[in-house]
Amino acid sequence: MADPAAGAYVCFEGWVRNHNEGKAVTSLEYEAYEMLAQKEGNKILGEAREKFDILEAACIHRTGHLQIGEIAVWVGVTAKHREAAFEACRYVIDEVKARVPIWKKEHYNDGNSGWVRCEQCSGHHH
Amino acid sequence: MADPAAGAYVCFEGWVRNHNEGKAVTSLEYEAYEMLAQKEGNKILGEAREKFDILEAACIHRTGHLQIGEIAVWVGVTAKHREAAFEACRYVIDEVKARVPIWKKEHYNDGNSGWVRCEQCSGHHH
Amino acid sequence: MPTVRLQYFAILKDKRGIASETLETEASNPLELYEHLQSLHGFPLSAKNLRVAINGDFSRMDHPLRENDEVVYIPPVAGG
Amino acid sequence: MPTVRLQYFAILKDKRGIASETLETEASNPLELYEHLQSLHGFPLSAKNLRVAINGDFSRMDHPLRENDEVVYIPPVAGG
Repeated sequence: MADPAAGAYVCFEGWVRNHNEGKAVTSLEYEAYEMLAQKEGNKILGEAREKFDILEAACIHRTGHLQIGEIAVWVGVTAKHREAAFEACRYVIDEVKARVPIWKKEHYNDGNSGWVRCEQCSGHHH
Repeated sequence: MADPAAGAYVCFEGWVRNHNEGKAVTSLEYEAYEMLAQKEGNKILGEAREKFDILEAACIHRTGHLQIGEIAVWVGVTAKHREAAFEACRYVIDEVKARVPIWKKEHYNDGNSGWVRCEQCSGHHH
Repeated sequence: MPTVRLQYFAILKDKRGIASETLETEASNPLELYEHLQSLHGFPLSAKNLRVAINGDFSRMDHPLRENDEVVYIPPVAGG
Repeated sequence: MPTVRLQYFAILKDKRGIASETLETEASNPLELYEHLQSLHGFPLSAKNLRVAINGDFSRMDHPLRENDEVVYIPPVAGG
């Protein structure tokens, strides 16, 4: 994303953390509907370029089984000035989390697991 | 800054860009009152840790002669959740720019140079 | 009766036990089809908590199903 | 008359032509000292655009100067 006109680079990384909503998490499993996830991700990046005075925006989301401390998602934005870079980076990660068809299953230290944001579902299962 | 409890990492990098206020910039020269810059920088990081629910905050500012595209300043923040990480990162860079005794001289492509934020000064000089 | 191809993800894949299937359906739209599948497989999500994609694009739940449509139900997403 | 050590940065260093000096002064505080130096060296910044540090901490412009104080005038900063 190097650009001689860029004065600001803001990045967000989502790291697999060892807890969620009071539960000890041992690892995460991400699954994506890849084709639509790519399409929706690109749409979000295009929106960011339109809404904010930025030079470039990019995002990578991993899938599969990830351990504590691993990077699950990265967003990077360059801009002439920092305000737009911060706002656009925040916009991209918020929209990615809300709209892109990616799901995560948490594995807990008691051996159980559960799909996140699936509270309506029939509870956790082995 | 690795921490198993961290779910979010936000960073800001200030890059030397090739223009400022309509002028073509060829390089920058940073000068710091180092001892006070360190002290004031640490104070800002402490404030960030108090104000926001973060795990760690750090900042590095380079000095000397930097070329276009080089990193001049880096801020990194980890937190359980991204909101606090974004807010704290923004806070740190804003305060660093406003309070830390570091100055920059821009070198322009016409051979002139000038200290930034020194508009009251007697104009630019060879 | 159109023949459609279904792909399952996340909780729906776990419950169905397979990642995809092709079936002939009397349902005229994704909502009707989901309600039928839910009664067969005990999917724990109600249709109002789902989105649907047809042929790789988000679509309405009452969009008519056509022969060879690729249908994917999207449980609440949780990337990041 | 205290003897103080001055360090110059940025535009002030450029104008003064040296990075530091030690001098005896009749000025009772940093403001008076700056006004004296400004008249000698033609510093282009007025005192109201400066901050001052004494012995490595930000200080008031009317803080009394003491023997061996380290005085640094801080032009508008521009990090980042």
